[in-house]
Amino acid sequence: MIAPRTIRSLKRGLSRNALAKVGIAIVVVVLFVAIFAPFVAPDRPGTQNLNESRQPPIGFEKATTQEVPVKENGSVVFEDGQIVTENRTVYENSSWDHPLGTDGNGRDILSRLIYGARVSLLVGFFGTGLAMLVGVTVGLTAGYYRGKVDDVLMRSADVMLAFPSIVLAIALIGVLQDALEQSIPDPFVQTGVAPAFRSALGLPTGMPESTTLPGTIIVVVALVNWVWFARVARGEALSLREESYVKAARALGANDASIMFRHVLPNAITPILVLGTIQIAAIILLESALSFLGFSSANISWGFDIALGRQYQSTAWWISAMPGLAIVITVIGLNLVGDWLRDALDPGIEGEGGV
Amino acid sequence: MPENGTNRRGFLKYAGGAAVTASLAGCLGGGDGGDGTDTPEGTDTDGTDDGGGDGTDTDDDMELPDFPVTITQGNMPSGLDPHDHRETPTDVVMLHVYEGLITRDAAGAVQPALATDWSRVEGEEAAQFQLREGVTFHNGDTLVGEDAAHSINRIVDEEVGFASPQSDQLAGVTGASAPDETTVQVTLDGLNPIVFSEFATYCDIMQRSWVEDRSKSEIGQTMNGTGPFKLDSYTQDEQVVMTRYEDYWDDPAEVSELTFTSAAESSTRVNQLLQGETDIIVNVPPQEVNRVNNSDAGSVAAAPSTRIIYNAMRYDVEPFSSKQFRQAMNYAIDLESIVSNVLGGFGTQTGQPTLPEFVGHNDDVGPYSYDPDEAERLVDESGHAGVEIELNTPVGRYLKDLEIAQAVAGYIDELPNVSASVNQRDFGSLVDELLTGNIEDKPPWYLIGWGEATFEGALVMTALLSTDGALTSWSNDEFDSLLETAANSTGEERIAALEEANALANEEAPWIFLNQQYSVYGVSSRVSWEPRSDERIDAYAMSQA
Amino acid sequence: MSHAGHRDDLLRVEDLTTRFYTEEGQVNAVESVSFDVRDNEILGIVGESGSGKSVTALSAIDLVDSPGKITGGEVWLRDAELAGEFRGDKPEAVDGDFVDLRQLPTGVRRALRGPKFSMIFQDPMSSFNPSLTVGEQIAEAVEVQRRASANPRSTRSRTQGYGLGKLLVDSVVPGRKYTSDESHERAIELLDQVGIPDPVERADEYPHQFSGGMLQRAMVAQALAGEPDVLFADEPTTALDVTIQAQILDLLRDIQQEQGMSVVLITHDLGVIARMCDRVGVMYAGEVVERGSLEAVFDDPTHPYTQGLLGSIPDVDDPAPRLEPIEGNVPNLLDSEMPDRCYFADRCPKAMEACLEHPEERAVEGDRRHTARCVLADDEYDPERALDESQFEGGDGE
Amino acid sequence: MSLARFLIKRLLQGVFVVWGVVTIVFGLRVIAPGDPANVLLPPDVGPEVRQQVIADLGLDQPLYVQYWEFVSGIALGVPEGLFNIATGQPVGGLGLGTSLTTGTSVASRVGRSLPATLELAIMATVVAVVIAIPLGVISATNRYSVPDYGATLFSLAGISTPNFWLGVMLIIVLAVQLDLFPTSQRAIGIPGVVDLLVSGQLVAAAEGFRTWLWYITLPAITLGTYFTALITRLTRSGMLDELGKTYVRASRAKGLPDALVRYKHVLRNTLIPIITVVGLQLGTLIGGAVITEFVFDWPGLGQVLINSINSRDWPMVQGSLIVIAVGFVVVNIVVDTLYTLVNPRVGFD
Amino acid sequence: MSFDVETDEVEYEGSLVEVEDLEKYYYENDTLFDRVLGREPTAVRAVDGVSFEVQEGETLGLVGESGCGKSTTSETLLGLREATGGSVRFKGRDVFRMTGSERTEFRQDAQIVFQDPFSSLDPRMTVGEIVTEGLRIHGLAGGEERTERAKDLLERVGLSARHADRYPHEFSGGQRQRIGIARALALDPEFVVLDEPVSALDVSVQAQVLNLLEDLQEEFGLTYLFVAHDLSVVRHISDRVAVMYLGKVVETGPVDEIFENPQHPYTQALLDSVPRASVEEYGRRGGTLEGDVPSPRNPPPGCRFHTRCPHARDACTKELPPDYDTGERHEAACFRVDADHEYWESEPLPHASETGEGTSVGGGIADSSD
Repeated sequence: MIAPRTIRSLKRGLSRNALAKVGIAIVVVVLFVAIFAPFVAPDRPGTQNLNESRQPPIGFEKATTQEVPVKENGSVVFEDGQIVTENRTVYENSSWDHPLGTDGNGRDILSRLIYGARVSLLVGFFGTGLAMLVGVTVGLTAGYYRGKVDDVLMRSADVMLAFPSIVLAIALIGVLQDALEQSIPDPFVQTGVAPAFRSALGLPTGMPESTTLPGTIIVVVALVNWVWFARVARGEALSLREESYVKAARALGANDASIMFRHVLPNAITPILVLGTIQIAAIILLESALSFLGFSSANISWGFDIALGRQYQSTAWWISAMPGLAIVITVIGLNLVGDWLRDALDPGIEGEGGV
Repeated sequence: MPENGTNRRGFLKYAGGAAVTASLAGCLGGGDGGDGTDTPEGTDTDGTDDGGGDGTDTDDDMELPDFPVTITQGNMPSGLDPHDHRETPTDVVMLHVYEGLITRDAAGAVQPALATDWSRVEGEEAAQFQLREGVTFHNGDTLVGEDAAHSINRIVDEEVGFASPQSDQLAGVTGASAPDETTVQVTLDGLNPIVFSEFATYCDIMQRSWVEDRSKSEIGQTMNGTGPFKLDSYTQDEQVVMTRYEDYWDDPAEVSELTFTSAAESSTRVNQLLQGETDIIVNVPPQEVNRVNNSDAGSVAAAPSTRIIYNAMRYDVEPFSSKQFRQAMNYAIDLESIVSNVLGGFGTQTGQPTLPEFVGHNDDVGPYSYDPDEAERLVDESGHAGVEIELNTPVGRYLKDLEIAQAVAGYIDELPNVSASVNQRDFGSLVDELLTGNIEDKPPWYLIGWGEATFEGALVMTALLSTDGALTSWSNDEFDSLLETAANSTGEERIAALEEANALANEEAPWIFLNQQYSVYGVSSRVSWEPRSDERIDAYAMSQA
Repeated sequence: MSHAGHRDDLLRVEDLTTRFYTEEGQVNAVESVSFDVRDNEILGIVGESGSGKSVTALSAIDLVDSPGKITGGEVWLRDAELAGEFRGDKPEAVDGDFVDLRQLPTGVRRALRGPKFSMIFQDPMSSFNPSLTVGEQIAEAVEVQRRASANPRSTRSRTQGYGLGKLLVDSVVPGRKYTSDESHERAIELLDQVGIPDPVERADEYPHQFSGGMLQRAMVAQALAGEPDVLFADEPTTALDVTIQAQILDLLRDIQQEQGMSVVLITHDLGVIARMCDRVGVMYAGEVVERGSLEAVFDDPTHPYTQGLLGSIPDVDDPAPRLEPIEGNVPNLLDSEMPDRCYFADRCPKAMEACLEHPEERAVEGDRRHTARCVLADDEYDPERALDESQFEGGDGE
Repeated sequence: MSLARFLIKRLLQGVFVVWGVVTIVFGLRVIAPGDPANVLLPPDVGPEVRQQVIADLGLDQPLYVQYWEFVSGIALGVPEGLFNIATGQPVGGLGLGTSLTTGTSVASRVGRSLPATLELAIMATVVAVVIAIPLGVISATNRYSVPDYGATLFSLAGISTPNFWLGVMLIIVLAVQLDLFPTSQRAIGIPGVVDLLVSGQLVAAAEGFRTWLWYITLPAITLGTYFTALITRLTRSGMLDELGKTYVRASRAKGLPDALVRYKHVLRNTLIPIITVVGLQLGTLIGGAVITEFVFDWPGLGQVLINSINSRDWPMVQGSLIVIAVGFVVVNIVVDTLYTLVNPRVGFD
Repeated sequence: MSFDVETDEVEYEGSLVEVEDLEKYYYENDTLFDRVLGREPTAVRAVDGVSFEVQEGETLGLVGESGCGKSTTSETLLGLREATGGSVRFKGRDVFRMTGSERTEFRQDAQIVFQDPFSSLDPRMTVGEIVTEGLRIHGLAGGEERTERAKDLLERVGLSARHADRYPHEFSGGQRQRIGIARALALDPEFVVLDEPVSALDVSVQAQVLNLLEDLQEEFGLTYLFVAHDLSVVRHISDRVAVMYLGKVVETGPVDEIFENPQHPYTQALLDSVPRASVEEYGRRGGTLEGDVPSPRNPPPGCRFHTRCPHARDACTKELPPDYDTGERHEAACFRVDADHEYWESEPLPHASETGEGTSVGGGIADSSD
């Protein structure tokens, strides 16, 4: 249902906007990496190697002399209640096995980022989709029927807006717990394509057979963010219902449902999709914040890995830094695409939505 | 205290019938928040004689030094009512102001405190305490028997006070009365063999009139005890400031001003220590130990605690109903590497439910070895190959709990025929499930830590592994009967039964045996202090370095 | 090009060309347009939408914004003082009392807006700043002229000593304002002059509190603040109802006569032209296709477009049974789609083979005061030489 | 419509929203799993004690009674909150009840943490406005210049960076590595400084202020960055929009200098709609404050909320939610009023 | 206008469309909170008791300035807006009380063409879909047949059949208006409301569309209600004319009567104001009316026009003038028509030369949102 004119203005927007190309490239790369994670990840995201923990990324190798506890049988030794220590040269080696280093359990950060992209994007897309579904339904209904329906629906939206989204999300997670967690099988692994590919290249095999879909988070971010869609959809419906072609359809005898689906929704879709792009970014940020605060049930998530890295902030900065960079780059990409769509299609929704 | 300077050297194998019922929060490790843990101290090391400040023998006439100390825990006290909490951080604050009738030393031995003498009343189901004379509350009033009796009643009798969360800590105590100014008589509901052990752990004494003049919430905001420090100011969730109580019945403390603050984030605490903003911090994470030790600001002091970290596997659900599978889980993990790398050496590997310092530990039973091939074989043998399992773990309650859980799941996931993942849980909801008393409510596989301040292995096993245990995940007739035997016997026989039970537990592997947790403190170089064994940071025992 | 025009010429625009560089491509909005404005007259420029009439006005007073750009032409203004000033520095920009504004520095050009030129726009509501009072906005226009006459040099700088810092100081320090009380009083006078009742009160009202007609009056008042020599009125009544339109047209005429100024009236409405204008230029596709006196253009239209335009209008006094419209649609002005031939040829009922060549402006039957860009200016339509459809290369017109 | 009527109408709407908020918050507790008695009670108490506690909490009442008590408690500030644990002691103030974990008044707890959050939010807003508006103006008026590209990139990065990560990175670089700022926590705030000033202790006040600033710098930057980026963006695009309007051309036609047009006309009209966007986005700011407080261990409402959710202290959760939402509603009323006052286009309708 | 329509339900005879006392009020300040505050909602009297009839085969021109309610009238009489009072009878049946099947029939019989050629076509539908939408809604033709019909219709309105697959934005304003006309014709209606169908078009294109409309009327025997503000267009196309001012019809009559013998001062002023495109027009002053149209929120009492009327007298402020017959089917609502009216005795209003009257809220800016 994309009008050729829309495509033309999109192309035009792209040709004069170098940043939009960067944004599309970022989104494409992140999508590719997330979808084909079992092929591109250098290592299994969960594979630990406690002896290789906290390896720095390439380019950050160093050796320092440190006072470290002496260990026997893996445990520290006490002498007169004091820990026995010795001065030792500590090597922080990096290796191409772990180009972005390893985390506290010796897991490959790059592989975790790649699998983390899956969670972020799944939540981003499904959460946005759900929010869109709810918000657009409510918004179109309110805007089309106006009057009391509008009053009731929009006043409820006001109430939702009275909660900062992260606050409401936290409260809702407190209520829902992780009741809605889903495990999605990874088709590439299940069908054996990815393992065959990996063993052919000599990469470690045994990639996870499924991805955890944090259903609670998806529902919660949708419950928190539908309002933005409702506002935009309502605004569109309010103005579209006054368009002459809608009146003409009514004069031809079309009923409300048919007008909504044939005329109002298709013409409201552009701003909704533009908002959707921006909302994916916002929801990815929200998801990462919730994971960071420990409210997500996903095992691998950028926000969660940042939180894991915090305790190493004085010794292994990269554990926190890398997932954050992944978020920033992905969100920048999505925002650039959103800007491009908005500039090209001019739906006039500046300043809607947000984290 | 000088009257009963006890031997604090060595680790007392305390074998009495002390059965301090585990507290919910204290034992599962509640109340510490953040990544911190709530690590009781265990003095397996030789404590020094002046641990309690009793060794300083200060002259009363001596000018008292100006020596302010700040202690930073993971959490602030939930309130200041000594009878209305179940958390270690709150207890640590309380013990400086309120005292019990009797107390424990670092090794767990019962010592006199406000009572100088205690005994059972012959022929009656009662016990009697003789109060120390000349003890004054911080408001200047003298301690009398009525105060102590009221305090006991306030805990055990809902009518007198409120539904104190500590009432079960004085289980078997039905009430108290004060026959005279210096005597307190406690009535029991039977021949309670552990009554003094109970009183040595809980039962802070408050002034009756002071309590009765105040509302519940006022009591939660201010303090009036007999301890070596008196409250100066309290800002909820921010800080508690105390000053030395110069009329303390014992020598006044060397510490002149004592401030409690909190920082949930371990690195925050370390930074505060290094920047000289605080003097004692709890739970230094292993990766920060070097940073502390390499600095001039302070050093790390550590002690094994009485807490054991384990993974329970519910015996009534597949695949954990299979002994082979449970054993396989133990073989699958490289516990030594976990202790060494994840915990930075701050932990001891375990292979049985009883810690080495505890009564009933079987010295012949060691940890499982790391043998992934054997594990794979056993999984195949169990018939559960290909199973997917999920480890439920709290986050930030125990030292590196999540990292341990991830490491465990990571190792098991390495097995070609098992896949494992970690499910982070909100501590509150996890504990809810564990505490329903109904095994079906528990998750099939979870990580939890259990602290037992009594050094009594039997209590650990009864609570966690016996068929009727409050938090059990296992049921084994042979094991139950061994515990039964131990409960009805004493001495060598009892110990033998317990050791046998431990061996059986090792063989049957109801848990994945993990580590004994260590308490790791950061201590400023201006403070001289030894970690104690009983979760307590006792500022009275601190001196200027 | 000879500059010898009419002796009353005040402004002579010659070959003015303006292009817009849009995403669709280059738009030839104004294509080599020439016209002259005489003292104390109303010149009409008429054309359909997209004919380039508004851009022509904007180009003449140098108000074309990006992506538009004036790419050629000369704008000669009669101003002895300026001519004297630049005769030494820029002799090529001076011709007698006339100066070519296009060759003068930007600062000078801008300084002419107000005292020499002024402009009123189609939609008064969007032409006023919605968040300032009408009086304040008119007073600003007065103030800037007062300051200009007090210090002519500074008016030619970019900021005229006015920046963010000054704005902050003015808004923070009490009693400091850009506009003086004198300017405010003058603004009220102006409002009174354009027939706004209660000018003292209305000066303190905001644009949204005015009706469209009143606001257009205020717009006229604002345009008069600098006592301009030439007032460009761009569709000043299009947004108004017919009874209000009549009021504004009367006002414009009164003001023009009182002030003795010249007005360039741009409109699509031939009736408005007929009522107001002494001379007329008809624009089509960016060009002036015909110009001359009102009588010459209305009674003796030469260009088939002018003829068609006049034939398309239903007459309110005489309902003709059938209108005679111009077939086809108004072309867009994309450079890539502009043919080399006469732009009107594909709609023209009298197109001839000669029209395949783009026509120059020609005097109609030798009368230099009546010109048309059409071969018919000095030729007769001959069906023998008519263009047939096949000679247009793909001119679909849709 | 007069200002008073406008305010009354707006307040009525606010009351309605607050009622909705209270209802949602009540609903959250109702559908929340887990038994509040579990939070209060040790595991081994008998069923009769448990029943008693449940009765004391009012949880055995029909839902509508609970709802009524909850709402009326908040509306009328009745002395006995719904969650009145066994003390029988009245809890004054707002009827937000009593904490399950500490037994103290939720209202006072929440009230005490409010200043810390406000302080942080206000500082962040000040930082944002002071930086963003000049940046946006420079960017818009010098299009395609180096400062414009710089500001555009900054604002893009700013709205794309999760503030918790920014906070962690600031701590790692500025606090841990360079040791320029404390890693976390709050110094006694401005009120303390004011106290010192009032008592005439100028040196101490200056020192107090320095310490306060030292502590608040990183959290304020962390919280303010998104906002700064957003306002920069809005200012830039708003100015560009506004510059294309007819009145700008009309102003130039009447001879006004560019600078006057740009600052007196355009900037003013740009900032007016930004006020409403900023008002809407204050929710983001408050939400951001929750995370920032978590990262910096800042003793504000966010900490109370997160801690109480973790400890399942529902009265506290409810109390902090209500206070946050009400605060947001109040701020929005203020912003709306301000908008109406500075924008002559809209009357108080 | 004095109607002699029987109040009884009659068989359809006489006029095709009969509008009687049609009212459309909008209410402002009507939210819940306003009611809580006890505030009276403000009624905007867009259409305030309008009566006229359209006879089969004729074109009735409905003319007036912006905001007079002419477009609202046309949309309300088609049931596109809910009337707040009065009735509309189409073929004798009350439009507002139609049964389902009657309504379906009405929807086929009565159509509308809108002013704005850009907003009247759904940009996401092809021209073919747009034109045949009515057929689809009423299930009147299958896929193939519809396509054929679309092509026929397009050719009939002067477009090409190959345009059916294109989108509206590919067309110019005039062509789009033709598409809108084709859509209205698809259901073979009897009555078409033309709501300012040419006011957005350039004059050269406007003439094409007017010619087309005339051709179609002849070919299909259509009845038109032609709404416009442009008097010359109305004169050109109408058989009869109704002039509206501020929600009321002030004068109706045959087109030549209205234009050559206007009775109402407003009609006279309108005609005076129109600039004629001829040389004789030069220098003529047309501003006979002072001031602005008052706001429909607060219409003046008595004759709505008295605030601007050059002949207004005290009597005009007291009473609303009825419709006076002034000739054959020519009616005007002005006391001046009645030579015996007390109007002639009352004092002229002191309009003086003052404009404004402080009731300038409504304004004269042409907005089509009435």
